[in-house]
Order: sequence, then C-alpha cells, then structure tokens
Amino acid sequence: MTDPRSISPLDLDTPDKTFLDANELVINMGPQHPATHGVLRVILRLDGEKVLGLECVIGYLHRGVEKIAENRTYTMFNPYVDRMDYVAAVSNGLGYCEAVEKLLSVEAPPRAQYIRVILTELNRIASHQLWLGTHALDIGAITPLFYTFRDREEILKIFEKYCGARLTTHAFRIGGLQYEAYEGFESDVRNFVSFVKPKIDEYEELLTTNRIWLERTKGVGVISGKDCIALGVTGPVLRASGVKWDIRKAQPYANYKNFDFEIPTGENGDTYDRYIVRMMEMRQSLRIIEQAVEGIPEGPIMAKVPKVMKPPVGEVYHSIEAPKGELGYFIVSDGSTQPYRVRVRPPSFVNLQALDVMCRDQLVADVIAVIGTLDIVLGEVDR
Amino acid sequence: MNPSLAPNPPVATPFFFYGLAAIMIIGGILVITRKNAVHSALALITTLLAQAALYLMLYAPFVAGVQIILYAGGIMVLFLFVIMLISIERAEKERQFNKQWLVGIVAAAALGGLFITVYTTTTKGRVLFPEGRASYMDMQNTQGIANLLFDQHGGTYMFAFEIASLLLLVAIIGAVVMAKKRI
Amino acid sequence: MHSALFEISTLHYLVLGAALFLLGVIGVLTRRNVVIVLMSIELILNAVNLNLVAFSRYWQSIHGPSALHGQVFAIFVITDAAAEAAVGLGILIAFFRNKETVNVDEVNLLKW
Amino acid sequence: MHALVQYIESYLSSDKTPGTAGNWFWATVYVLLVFVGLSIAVIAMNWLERKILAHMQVRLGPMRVGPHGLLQPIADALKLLLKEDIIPDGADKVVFWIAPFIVVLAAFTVFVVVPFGPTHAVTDMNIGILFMLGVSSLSVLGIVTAGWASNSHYPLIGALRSSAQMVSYEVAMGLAVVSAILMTSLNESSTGTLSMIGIVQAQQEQGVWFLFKFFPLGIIAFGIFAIAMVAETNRAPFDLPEAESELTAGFHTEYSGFRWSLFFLAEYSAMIAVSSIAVTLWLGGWLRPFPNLLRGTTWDLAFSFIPGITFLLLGAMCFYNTARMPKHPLFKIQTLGLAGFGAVLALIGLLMFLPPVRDRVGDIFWFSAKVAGFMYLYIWYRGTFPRYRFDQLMKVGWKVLLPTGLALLILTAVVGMRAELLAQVREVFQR
Repeated sequence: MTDPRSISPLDLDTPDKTFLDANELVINMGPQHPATHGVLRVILRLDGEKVLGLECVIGYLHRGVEKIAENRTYTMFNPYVDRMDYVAAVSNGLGYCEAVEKLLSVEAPPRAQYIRVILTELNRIASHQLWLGTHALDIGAITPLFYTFRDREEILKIFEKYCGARLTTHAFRIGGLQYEAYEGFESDVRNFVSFVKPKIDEYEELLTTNRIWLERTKGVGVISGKDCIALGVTGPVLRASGVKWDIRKAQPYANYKNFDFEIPTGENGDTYDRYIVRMMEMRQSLRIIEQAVEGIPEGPIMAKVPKVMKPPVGEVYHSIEAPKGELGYFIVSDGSTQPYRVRVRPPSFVNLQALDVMCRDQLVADVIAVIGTLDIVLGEVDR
Repeated sequence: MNPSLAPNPPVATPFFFYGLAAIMIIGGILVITRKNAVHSALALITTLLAQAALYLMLYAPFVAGVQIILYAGGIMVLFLFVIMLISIERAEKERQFNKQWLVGIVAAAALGGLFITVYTTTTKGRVLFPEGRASYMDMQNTQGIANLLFDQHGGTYMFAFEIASLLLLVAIIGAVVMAKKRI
Repeated sequence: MHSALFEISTLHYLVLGAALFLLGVIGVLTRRNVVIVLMSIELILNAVNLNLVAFSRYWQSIHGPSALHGQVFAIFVITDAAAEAAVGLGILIAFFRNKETVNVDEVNLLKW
Repeated sequence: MHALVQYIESYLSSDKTPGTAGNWFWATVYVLLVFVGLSIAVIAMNWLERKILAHMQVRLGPMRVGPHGLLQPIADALKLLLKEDIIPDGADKVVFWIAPFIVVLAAFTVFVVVPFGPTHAVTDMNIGILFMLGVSSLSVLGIVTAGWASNSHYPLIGALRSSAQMVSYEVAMGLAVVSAILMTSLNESSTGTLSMIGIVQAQQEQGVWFLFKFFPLGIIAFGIFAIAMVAETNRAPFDLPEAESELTAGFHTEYSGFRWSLFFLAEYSAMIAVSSIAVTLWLGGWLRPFPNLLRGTTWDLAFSFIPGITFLLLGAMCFYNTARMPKHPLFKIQTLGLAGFGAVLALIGLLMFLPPVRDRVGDIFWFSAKVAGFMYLYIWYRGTFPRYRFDQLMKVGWKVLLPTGLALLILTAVVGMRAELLAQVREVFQR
C-alpha cells in the first residue's frame, strides 16, 4: 500500500469511479456545510469512510484586512481587527493595541492594564464557551450549546455595559482605554465569576464522563507535540499535546506576570485532551479575573499618546495568547500616520494546517470532530 | 391454545387471488424487463409481498411472516445495497439483453408445455392434481411448524435444520471472503 | 367453467407458480445484468415456494392440520435463498471490483 | 335504531378484537380510529418534543402560535403542505415519488396488530410480533430507495448507513424479542404464542411482567431491545443516517414539503410502534401497574380512576398557566384558548369517571401512558447524548448487543427449563 501522505487529495486525474471501487472517493465538504464553522471548504479523499487525505480551501471570507490597514491610520485600523476573530474580539484588540504601543514605546497605565486583563480573560471564557457549544453540537450533543450560550450571554452583557458593543467590542485604545469602568463593573465581574463556576461544572457533568463523548473524542485527531511545533500550532491544541507553552507565561505581556495561574497541559494530544485543557483554561481564566478584580488600582486609564500617531520608522512583532493560540501582529512603520504593512499571524489559520495530519487514517465523522476541536474562526483564517 | 385466535373463514377468495396473482405476474414481468436494477428490485419486492399475502390465504401465516421479514426486509435490502454499490448509470446505457432470445423462448416454451401437460394429464379420469380445497383449519400454524422442526423427541427436520444453519454459516464466511478487500 | 375459475383450488396456485417460474427462467436466460439474473433466480425460488405451500395445504386437507411439511420446506428454501443471495452478491462484488462490469456474458475469467 | 343499539352492544360485550371476530364494520372503524389517533399522537409528539427539549435546554420553545405554542404543529403542517414539492432534476422521479409512501405505509401498517387492550386492536394475528418486526423492517426499503433516488452523495451515504444500521440492529432486537417470546411458553401447558394479545395475556396469567421475570434476564432483554429500538428508528444517539453535522439531513436531504413531512410522520409513528412492542413484550401492555402488590377489587377501582384524575390534573395545569398568562389585551385570545383547552381536558377527565367509559378506557390509558414514557425517553436521549460514530455503532450492535442477546436467549431457556434439566441430570447420575 502506498503511503497515504503521498496521495494528494486534489489529484483528480484518477476518475471518481463508484462507491464500491472507492479506493479514492473525493468528497467536497463545504463551503456550505453545517459543521465547517462558516465557509471552510474541505476536499476529502476517502477510502470508504477512511480519510486518505484532505485539503482545505479557504478564502471564502477574505476581506483583505491586512491591505485595508495600509490605507488607514493606526487608530482607524483598530476596529478592523475585531472583525477577524469575531468571537474573541477583545483579544484581537489587545494584541493590536499592544503592538502599536510597543512601536510608539508607550505603556498603558496600570489601571488600564488590569481592566484589559479582566476583559480579555472574560473574552477567553466566552470564546471557549462558544467553542464548547459548537464542538459538542458537531459531535451530536445539542444541549451544551444552549447552556454555554446562556452563560456567554452574561459576559456579553458586561461587554455591552462597558463599551456598548457585544461582539465586535473595540474595547481598547492605543495607549489605554477610552472608557472608565462603569459603576458596578467590579461587582458585575465578581458576580459573574461566582455565577459561572458551577456552570462549568455543569458542562463537565454533561460531557466529561459521558461514554459516547469519550468514545468520540479519545484517540481522535491525535497530534504529537513535535508535529505541533513543526506545524506552528499553538494554543490549547499545542498544550493538549503536552507542550507547556503559553505566551502569558513565556513572554508576559500586559501585566500577566502579576497574576498567579497555571498552564493546563494534556498528554495524548487527542480531542478529549484538548477538551479538558480548554475546560481547565476556563477555570484558570476565572482565577486570573478574581485576582485582577481584587487588585484594580486607581489612576488614569490612558497613557500620553499623540493625537496624530506617527510611530518612528521601524518594525515590531508582538504576540499575545489569544483563546485560540498565538495571535501575532507584525507592523512595519515608515514614519507616516499609516502603517506600511501589517501582517497578522492568526492562530486559526496556522492551526488549520494541522487538520490534514490530524485526520489522516481517521473516519469522516472524525474530521468534523477535529474541525471542531481546532476551534477555527473563518473570519480569522481568511482575514 | 387460544380459541379466540381461530381465523375466520375466507372472504372473497377469488377476488383476492386474482388480484394478487395479477400483481405477482406484472411484478415478475417488470423484474425481467426493467433497464434499471433498482426498478427491478422494487418490482420484485412487490411480487414478494403479494406472495406473502397469498401465503396468508393458504393458511401459512408463519411462512408469510418469514417471507416478509427475510425476503422483503433482508434479502432485498441486500440486493438494493449491492445495486447502489455498483455503477448503474453505465449499466443502463448498455445492451440489456444477451443474444439468447431463442434459447430463452425455446426453454420457456418447453417448460410451459411440460407444465401444461402435467397439469392437464388425467389418469383413470382423474387429474394429477385434483382441485382439492383444504378444509379450514384451526391449528396454530407456528406451533405445527415448530413441532416438525424440533419437538421434544427431535423433530422430523431437526437434522435438516442444523444443516441449514451450517449452510448459513458457510454463506456468511463465503460472502465476507468474497466481498472484503482486505481481511 | 365458472366454478373452476372462481373456486380457488391448488391448481390455481400451481399455474401461478408455473407462470412465475417461466418468467424467472426467461430472465435468467436473457438478461445480461448479473443482479437481475440473481433476482430472476429469486423469482424461480419463490415460484417453487408457492407450489410447496399450496401442496402443503392440499396435504393438510388429507392428513390433518399438522401435516405442514410443505411449509417447512418453504422455510428451508427461503434460508437457501438468503445464503445464495449473500454468496452470489459477494461474488458479484468481487467480480465487479476486478472487471468493472456486471454483465454476465463478460464473466469469462476461466476462458482462454 | 334499536338494531343499531343492539349492534353496538353486541360489540361492546364481545371478547374478541373486531378483526378476529370478522366484524368488518368495527374493523374499519378501528383502522380509522388508530389512524386518527396516531396522527394526533404524532402532532402532539412534535409539540411535546420541542417543548420538553426546549425546557431541558433552558429555553422556551414555541410560544407564538397559540397559547404556549399549542397550535405550532398545525402551523408547521400547513406550511409543509403549502411548500413547493421539489423533485431534483437528476432524481429518479418514480422512485423518488414512491419512497416516502413505502416508509409511511410500513410505519402505519404495523399498528394493525398493536393491542391497546384485550379487545382494542384492529386484529389479533397468530404471528403478531413477527408481523410487526417484518413490516417495520420494510421501512428500510423506503429509506434506501429515497437516498438512491435523490441522486446525490449525502443522501446516498445516509441511506447506506441507515440500511446497514437498521439491518444490524434488527438482529439484536430479534434476539431480545425471541427471549421474551420464550418466556410466554414457560408456563404449565408450555404453549407459547406470537400473538401480541397472547403475549400480554401470558404476562397476566403468569402474574409477572416479563421485565421482572427471571430477574435480571428480563431486564437485560428489555435493555437490549431499548437500545436497539433507538437505533432502529434512527434517533439520537444513533441518528447517524441523518447526522446533521456530517450529512446535512441524510437520506431525506433532497426532500421538501409534503414528501418530507411523510418521512417525519413515519419516523414518529415508527417510534411509537417500537415503543408499543417494548410495552407489549416487557411492560405488560395494557395491564395496570402493581398487579401483584395492590390486588383486589378495591385497588382495581382505585386504579380505574387514574385516567380521569390524570386528565383533570392536565386541565388544572392549563388553568394554572391561564392565570399566569400576561394580563394584556393582546393575549386575550391566547388566554381564552388555553382556558378552553384546559376545560376540554377537564371535561374528558370527568367523562372518564363514568363507569361504562371508565371500564373501557383503562387499558388504552395504561398502554398509552407506558408508550408515552418511552417517548419521553427518546426526547431525553436526544437532549443528553452525543452521537456515536459509525464504526462504534456497529461495534455496539455486533460485538456487545448480539453476543449478549445470544447468551441471554440460552440463559432464558436454561432458567425456564431448569426443572426438566435437573430431572435429566438426576437421571444420569442415578444410572
């Protein structure tokens, strides 16, 4: 038998014969498919139900965000980053703001840093909740979706109260925050933390020891830590494969070094481990939020930044740990008001490359589980 | 034995017989003339179900049940399954009949002639198969069959039954060996 | 004549069985598609079954209600039909995989 | 007029089902009643499933059409009937047209032998359970042909999966059923029966529901059947043939409008049908609960009030919710409607206290209540479980349920015939 990796999924020369003769049956999944999380198109090469290889076709949601950046000022581009990973808009904003701040050599004041951390971690929980709901839905459990959406609603309410938007928040400004935390922000966050803790237990009750869930996720989409590093996979996927790599610890940004939290890791690198890692990350995020909300200092929320930003000529790469992995911004400044080039390193895009490796020799149903477990957002993949 | 289970005397027998016979014959003709194998299979299913109804008319409810559950629900699903696995579009465009029309007609005519002869032969003024109508029986058919197959002292057909089970085992293994690409 | 047509006797079933049998024979001899040939064989087996059950009823009228031998035979025939269909279709699949045809007159692997 | 009354009375005092008694008129009436009742049950099931599932998932479910969405299924049905009936261009038109009817016919025909009471069945067949299994297995044909006729990849995969699944689980199901049938024959006269009514009567005579007979064998058989029947009806967690996230909608992806609603109808009536088999074989069919513990005429009388009380309670629930309706002029019609619905339910409840009605609806009520329990289980599964993968499904069917079923069958026979076996063993030792 030939090595399945030598077969290109797009090798369409061999005729698509029949089901019976389906040494190579090519099936097109997406872009309109309920389980591809938007407009991902996957071309599957199957042997019966076994996946010989697959190729992702992306770009159905391409909006040219990086090009747009070159025609906008630094401030004007800020809202656009929210549209990339729209379920974790706050993290995207944080990454961009910090990158530009690095370029300008300013630092946001402590109070702003604390509020940023709270909002970003809240957003991480929201993102993981949405992931859990849709992932479970893909595997056939419909109920967790409604549970997670119910609880995510509380986070979105806090966002709405804080900055007026629920999804594409545009919460941060370069140099700090535009809005002071509203009256009762801290108590809202505290209430949320005590509200959501038992809810996470509830999700785990539904799934963690569920026999069918275990059978569907254990040993599915296995990827080793070595492969992850070779492919550039980051985030929970990398950590579930046993690599303890979290930019919040490795290259602390914002003021994460002030907080005490752990990096959950898995061992087997399968779908179940990724599920467990994300569940534990939600708990760790709550821990960070608890610490941050206790320690919010008084003070200004905006550093001194010029009205018209003209960063010095140079380039900067800054990355943060977004819910889905390493989110990096590479910005080249030519000294004008507009960036010369902005390149985004979106975690979803890079993680999606691992799909092929993870799905080889698995079944079609597993492809869906693996797409779910990679937690991709097509807005970010296509930009 | 439950007396309330005694079947009723037959109603409108000729009507049902000719109706079902017509369904069976038309179904049979469709089976051998359709281009598309799925259509043939559906026609065959109709024939089989009509035949199950005929079994009921013959007071053979158990055989009728077996006919439905095994033939229509089992074997025909297998047929449909296989038809879907092999390409139909191509098969449909090809020539449907081989060049054995003559052989077919001759064989059919010979056999038909044989049947007619047999059915109309009279010996000593009696036809070979008299028009004996079975009287109505209030026997529990299923238990009767069970007694023949395996009663306490080893039924008449116990050995044949075991052989049949062996045959099925052989068929299972044979089918798996034939159809599986890699064992 | 009227009563002969409208009083359904064993002979009626026998004639119906003969007709089905002939249809099956014609199908087996003239069709090229193996699947349809197999289905025609099923038709033949069913014709036989019909005769068996009809005879069983006739036999019952002579030897009492427990003389169900014909029905037992019919059940054996159905068992055989299941085995035959499974093996036949298995062979068909194996054949189709090699030759990519289901035509019975191209089954000439043993010919040289 | 007098003749008519006499005719009806002659029926009421009959101890046979109309089919067995050869009563064509009542048989037709029964067929119509079963058909109408089944349609109502499917409609109610549609509403209940959406409501119960919604409440399990912290949402409200349909609330707009009628009070608490009571008229939603009717609105849905109207919508489906008015929708365009699309037949894809490449489809095999005839087969595409026939397939849903095969499924519906198979799903509805089985109800001919379902015993709602000792005399409340269309007919009582000698081979009742065999007939039910056989006819319900015919729906596979409809599903396969529907998937094939759509001439599209996803429906075809769905159909192939579906047929493989249903054929595999039929085996385990059959073994469980056979062990229950074996139990009917383990009595003094050692005559068993395949008749649905006969099976329930056997449980009555032996004084035990087969669920509890030869503990725990009965429960294991019931468990096998309960798993297999979910797979057989393609419901969660075995809903792979219509796995939404994988195959969009499985074999009926290309169907729309009326034809799609036929599949829907067939799915739900098949659920009711297999639940009826389970109730008949293991849960004592129309027999009331606790026949052994709470016996005697007093208890019989007490239990005969339960149907009426249930309906009264349902009516009371409606009135309670009427009081909770928003006090806004826009809600006036809805409030009145809910109150009216409650009044109708309460009226039915009161009717059920009348002695002649009471005596005749008790068995139907208990049968329906048990089936309703299964329906709730179906909804519960759907709200709780993820979906199996296809190889895992086959593994469960062939490697778990089938060997268990075989062992169970042998064990049931051994336990049932232990006296004879012991006698033979003793004989051998004495020799």
